[in-house]
Amino acid sequence: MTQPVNFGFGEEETMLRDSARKFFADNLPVDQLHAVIAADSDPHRDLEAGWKPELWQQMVELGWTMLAVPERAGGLGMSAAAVAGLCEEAGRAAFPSPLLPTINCSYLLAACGGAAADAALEAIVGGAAASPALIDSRGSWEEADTDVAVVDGKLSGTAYYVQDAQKVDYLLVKARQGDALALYWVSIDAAGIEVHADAIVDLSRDQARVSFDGVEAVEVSGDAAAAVATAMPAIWTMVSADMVGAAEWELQTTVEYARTRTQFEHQIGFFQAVKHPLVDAMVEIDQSKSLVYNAACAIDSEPENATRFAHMAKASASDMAVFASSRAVQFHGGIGFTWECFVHIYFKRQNHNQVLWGDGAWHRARLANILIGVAA
Amino acid sequence: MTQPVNFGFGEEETMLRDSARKFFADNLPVDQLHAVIAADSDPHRDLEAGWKPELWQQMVELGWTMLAVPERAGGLGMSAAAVAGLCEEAGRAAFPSPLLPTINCSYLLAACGGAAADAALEAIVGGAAASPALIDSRGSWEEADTDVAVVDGKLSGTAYYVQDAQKVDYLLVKARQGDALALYWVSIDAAGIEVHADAIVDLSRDQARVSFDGVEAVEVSGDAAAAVATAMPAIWTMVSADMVGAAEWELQTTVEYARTRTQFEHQIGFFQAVKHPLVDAMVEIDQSKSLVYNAACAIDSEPENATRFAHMAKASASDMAVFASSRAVQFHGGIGFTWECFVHIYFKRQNHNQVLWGDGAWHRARLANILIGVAA
Amino acid sequence: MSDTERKDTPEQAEFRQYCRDWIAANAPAETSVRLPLSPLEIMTTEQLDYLQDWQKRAYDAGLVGCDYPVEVGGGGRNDCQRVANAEFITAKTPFFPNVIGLGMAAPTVFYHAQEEKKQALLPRLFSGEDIWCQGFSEPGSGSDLASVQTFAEPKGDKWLINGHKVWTSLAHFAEWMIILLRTSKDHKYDGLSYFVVPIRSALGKGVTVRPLIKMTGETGFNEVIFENLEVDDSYRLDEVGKGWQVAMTTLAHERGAGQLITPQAGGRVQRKEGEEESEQGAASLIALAKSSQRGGKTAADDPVIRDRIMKEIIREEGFRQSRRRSRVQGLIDDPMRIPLQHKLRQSEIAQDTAQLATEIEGAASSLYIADPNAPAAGRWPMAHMNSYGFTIAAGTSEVQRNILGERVLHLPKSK
Amino acid sequence: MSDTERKDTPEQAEFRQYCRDWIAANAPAETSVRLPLSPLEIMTTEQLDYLQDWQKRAYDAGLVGCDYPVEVGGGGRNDCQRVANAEFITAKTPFFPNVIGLGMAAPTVFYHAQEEKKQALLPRLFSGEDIWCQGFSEPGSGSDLASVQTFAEPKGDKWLINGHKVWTSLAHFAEWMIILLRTSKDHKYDGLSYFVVPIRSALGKGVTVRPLIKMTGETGFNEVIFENLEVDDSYRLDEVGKGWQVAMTTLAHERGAGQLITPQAGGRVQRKEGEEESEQGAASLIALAKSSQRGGKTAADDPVIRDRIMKEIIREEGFRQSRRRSRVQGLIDDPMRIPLQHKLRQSEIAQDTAQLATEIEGAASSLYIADPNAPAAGRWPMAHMNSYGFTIAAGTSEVQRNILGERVLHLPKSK
Repeated sequence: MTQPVNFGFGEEETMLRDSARKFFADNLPVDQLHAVIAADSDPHRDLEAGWKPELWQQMVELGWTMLAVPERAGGLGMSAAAVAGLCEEAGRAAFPSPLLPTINCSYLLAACGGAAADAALEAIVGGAAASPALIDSRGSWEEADTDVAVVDGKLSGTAYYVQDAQKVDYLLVKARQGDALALYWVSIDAAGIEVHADAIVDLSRDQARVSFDGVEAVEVSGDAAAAVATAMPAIWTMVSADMVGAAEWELQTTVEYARTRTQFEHQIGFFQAVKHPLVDAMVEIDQSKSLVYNAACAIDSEPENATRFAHMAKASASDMAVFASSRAVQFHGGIGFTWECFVHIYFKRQNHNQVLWGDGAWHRARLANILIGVAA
Repeated sequence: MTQPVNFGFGEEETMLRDSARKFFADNLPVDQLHAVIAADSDPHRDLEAGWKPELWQQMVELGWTMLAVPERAGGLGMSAAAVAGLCEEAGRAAFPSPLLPTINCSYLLAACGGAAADAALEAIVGGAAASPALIDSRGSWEEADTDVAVVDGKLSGTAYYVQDAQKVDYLLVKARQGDALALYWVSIDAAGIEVHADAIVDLSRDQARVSFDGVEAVEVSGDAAAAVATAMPAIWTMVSADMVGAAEWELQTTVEYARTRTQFEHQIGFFQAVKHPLVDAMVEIDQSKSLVYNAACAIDSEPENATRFAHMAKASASDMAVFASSRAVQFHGGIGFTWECFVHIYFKRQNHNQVLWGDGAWHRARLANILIGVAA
Repeated sequence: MSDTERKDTPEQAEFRQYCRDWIAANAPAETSVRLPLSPLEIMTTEQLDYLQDWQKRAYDAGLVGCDYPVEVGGGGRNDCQRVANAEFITAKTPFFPNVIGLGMAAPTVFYHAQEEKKQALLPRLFSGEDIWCQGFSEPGSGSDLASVQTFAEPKGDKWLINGHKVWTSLAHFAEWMIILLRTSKDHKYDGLSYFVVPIRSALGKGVTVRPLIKMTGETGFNEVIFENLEVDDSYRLDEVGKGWQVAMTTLAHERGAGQLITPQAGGRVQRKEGEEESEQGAASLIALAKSSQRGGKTAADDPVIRDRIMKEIIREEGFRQSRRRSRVQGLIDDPMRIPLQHKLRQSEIAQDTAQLATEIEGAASSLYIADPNAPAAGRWPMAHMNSYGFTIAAGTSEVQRNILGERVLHLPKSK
Repeated sequence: MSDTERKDTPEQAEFRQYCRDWIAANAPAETSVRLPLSPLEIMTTEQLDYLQDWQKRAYDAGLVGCDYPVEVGGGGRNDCQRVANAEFITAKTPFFPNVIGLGMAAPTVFYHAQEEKKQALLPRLFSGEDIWCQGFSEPGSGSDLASVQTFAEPKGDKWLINGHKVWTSLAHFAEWMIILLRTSKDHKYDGLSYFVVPIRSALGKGVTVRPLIKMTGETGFNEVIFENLEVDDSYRLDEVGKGWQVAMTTLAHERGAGQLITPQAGGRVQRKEGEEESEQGAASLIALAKSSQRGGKTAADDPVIRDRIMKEIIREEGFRQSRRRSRVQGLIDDPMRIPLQHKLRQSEIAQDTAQLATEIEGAASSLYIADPNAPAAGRWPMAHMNSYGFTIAAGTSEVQRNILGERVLHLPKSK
């Protein structure tokens, strides 16, 4: 299969992206965002999730959470390219919501197939938010890794690094079941579930350890490894899209500052020590953005290459996000180091994004296994 | 054991270093050097070694080749710190001579011990130049690696990457002898030896494959692995010293150019795009220089740490040399890309130095084995 | 991903079929002549003759200069050159030798010369019978092109030229040179004028062409010395003092940002099928690593090397995908943002890739092209050195970053 | 590698023994007070009281300010402060709290204030009874210090101060501030004057001190607002319009390049023995990597991570050895070359080390200091953010590179 020249990003996708950009800009501009998520600067503050549930409700009504749900389950079945456009805008807004985990669940459930999985997808179509609970205490979701097991038909154990757990209605849990690995769909309010919020750096998300103590849940796949492998390229691509959007905000905001801030009788953007690293950030952003849409387009029309292209996207975006965030703080100078400057929100989201679902070196190692072969 | 605060680099070492600097500057300034080694630009030119044997003779007479020879063998037994000072100056001059391989042989032979090795050292004291022939076809000198074997008491096989083979009188050959590894001392004119000069990039050195066909030679060590392990920190340190000197030449020459070359109504050193990378080169040079004298001083007075500190020196110097050379060419602009500009001599020597006796990543991997332990 | 996906006009569709047929019947067969890697590296008259013959035939068939008016030797077509180019590239034909003529001199002459000169010069330029070269850089004028000092002094209705141009590719084969000259020392930009100069006929009579030797030991570039060369005023393009504006036309077309599409034919060189793109690309590092040894094991098994190779492969793929994205309306904000990165990115990826290749080779990277045992025939140390040509020439990487910072990010000018 | 290897003068030798004996008998015992990592991070009055008591006792014993003349409260000794410092450091005593007073205010006051003011201010500065802070940076004046706008307007024999200073460490505890003020808008450098200002007594009466919150969520720095604060002319140092020159004295001593040695005592904080140097250093990355998981194996077994840790360890060792080399006559050309790299190098190594630590931690680097499961108690993400304080404050890395390029490499000034 080959990709369409335009990444499958045509008029419809452009309209969706533009309306998302407008929605986020109108409803939660960065000053209001700061008021919502950064009102309390104390690292020991209460672990309440800072977000606007009413905006999330509007997003659901706009149909954004059913974009990635197949039509067979009542979703819109839109392309990964379209979804990437939405995620890029959410990243640009550093928007606090369960959008990314819900989309991730859509891809995982779509990969499961079967009536139970489709019923779960229908819950998402119906407005439910969900988050994957795949990761073990060591940060791994690969192969047989999970700290949740099925005992007497019920889930027991702990899932780690569950994103936006305080904002979702359901969890999609990877659990060991004898020799097999299964995925389970469960309401977060189910008896036996406890959500232990993590105290994290990122202010635009919440994260939790979720413990399961004899929890009844619905099996949606008896082959978790296959479903995860199928969905992973989309999960990597969407978080990369988020990083691209966030980095573009960092770039434009820093450029704007460099055009207005004056030192030594020059706008600081006059100095090549500022100008050239900003150019480098732009070049890295453009590389990552191109790789994101290439990966998205591969998911849509060249699935045999989706994994390799998604590795490239996340590897590129991870390194790019760290660099762009670093320069955004540095070139804002003293003010950039303060809580009142909005840059820290993005710095923290980007450093979180970087380590979500594998960092740059991790993805390069996996890519090398594909392109070179596993090392002797 | 602890190191003296001043790296053991006192008045005597300073005097030696200063006189070496003067000798090289007086006798082979860079324009004359270019005339000696770069007269013919054709990559397919004859493989004659370009050097001034009469200057080498003077260096021998100045005693520089016996600096690293122990007093028991008639040498001066000076400190590695002193020898590093000399090597730094040879690097600054990109001096074509068998100085480095001869010094390397001194350290190897000193590590052998025994009468035969001391006799070989006496040949060096007597003015002979020598080069180690330790490396196999894959570029490795480690453990049992060698493509030379002792058959019926005679050397047969091939040694690769022998430095300055066309300038030396003797070779110090690593050979497999049954289950053991031995070092042999042999005249380069011995029957059965053929020197096949390599066509190399570096104009300031020559290099060869040397084939042995039933060559009679003197065994100077029956435990080559031990002797090599003992001498290697000095070998790494001295080539690193060469790189530091060469890089300082590159820095100063480029700085001088940046102070005189004018574009856009400014000396180009005005522009931070030139100024700041030159500062970065300086900082890298200083780091490497400090690590070189630290390693040298460890060889002299803290041998238990010599290996780790020499790994640090060569790792640092290798990356530094590539960077400093790169910026020297780039900031000389169009002229820096020509044969007539002297910079290419240093660029080529530095890129050769980089891969001699292990590059940066190789040394870091070895250092990690010491500091972290061998990876599981 | 083929250009045919675009909607051809009727004229283009018809012309496309014509090109396809003509190329199928007339493209040069494989040759024993070892073709250079680019037109700028033509070294022998044998190479030149072969490529000139090809350009002439393509021109005579109407596939070169097809969008220029008939009066100046063009084909009088509308937006058809890109069609011919696409077909040449698909067919992997050899390139045209008169690359500076077609890409830079032709549009400049077309927009700025007198009608009579256009008619005299352009047909032989399009046909490749006259090779052209460019006289812009000087020893004292690299990044700062407007500081050129080669002087044209008025002498009756002629000009007397004295000075020194460098980095003039193809000058040893060239009939004509486009040249930026100083006609006044009082004004930097407004003191420049632009000429076309016949240099082959003046060799030994005011013009000396000497090869410049690159740090690799190769030749290819030249320096051209002018000593009291007399040139007729009719060879001036546009007005006295307007040289900088004319040069902008040249540079815009050099960067592919000009109005006229440069005729381009394939790029077949003497290699095996399918090797073209990757031979010096990052992907070829994998094969190199598989055949190189590091620290007692195959370099391709060294995780640090693997990581670095992947970095370059990712950059290269990103570069490719960015070129693709630059044509997708919905995924770009500023249309110049990606195109202006092209030169910077390509040259720096090439440099870092070549540098990494020498590290993969390890000790064997000391061996150069004349050594029979050199890995990849010594190509990588040479590519490493040649990469500085790309990061320096046609706007250094430092100048590229200024351009991007100023034109795309709208930061204040550094100079 | 101890200072005792240097040849002491008879006075120094006697003083060294005195210091050693006194410290042995009087150094503060371990305390339940949790000491901060540096004097600039004193957060509680409990910490301050403990450290002030220690400084006062050391001063009373003659170990602080010992090279200043007796008339201004000093010890009247010759080059003895370094001896006391070395003994403090060897004994690992806690540091002195009045760090800005001792390091920057004291030499500035000493060289530029009226005799009467020196005698009034310096004894209580040395004793630590009066804490000092520094009012240089402003919201609009970071790198470009000479652009400060906080204005002092003459009013009889007093000055009326209005404006806004930021990044004033210790301002919430400080009695006095050294401050750079604008007294003329017509000249950039010559429009500056330098004062000492009593701020504690003016709190709520023209002076407001507010905490600045760092991106880490911590406080520690302050902003200080001046609204019509009246200050007597006798608090001016040196002449009106000479503020920039006075500030140079302050900055030279801040960088350790001034004539007077700053009293320094140890740096014991509330940690276990032997942990000091490496706790946030690159070497501690090894332990972190051994306890972190990456891609199904221990991070310490990942060759790419190993390579990167070694890079930072090598840089850190290089930094340490360069400091050592900076004092070896035979191995330096320009005596300022290494010292002027100190701040740039230290801050960038710390930043890259912290950044690498978060990558080693992987997903767990998301956990912050309040999370009980955070590796290394969340220290690394916090250190990563705090590292920008070091690459920005007291001359950004960009300004440091200018300084090095201009003062050491003698390249033309960029500004």
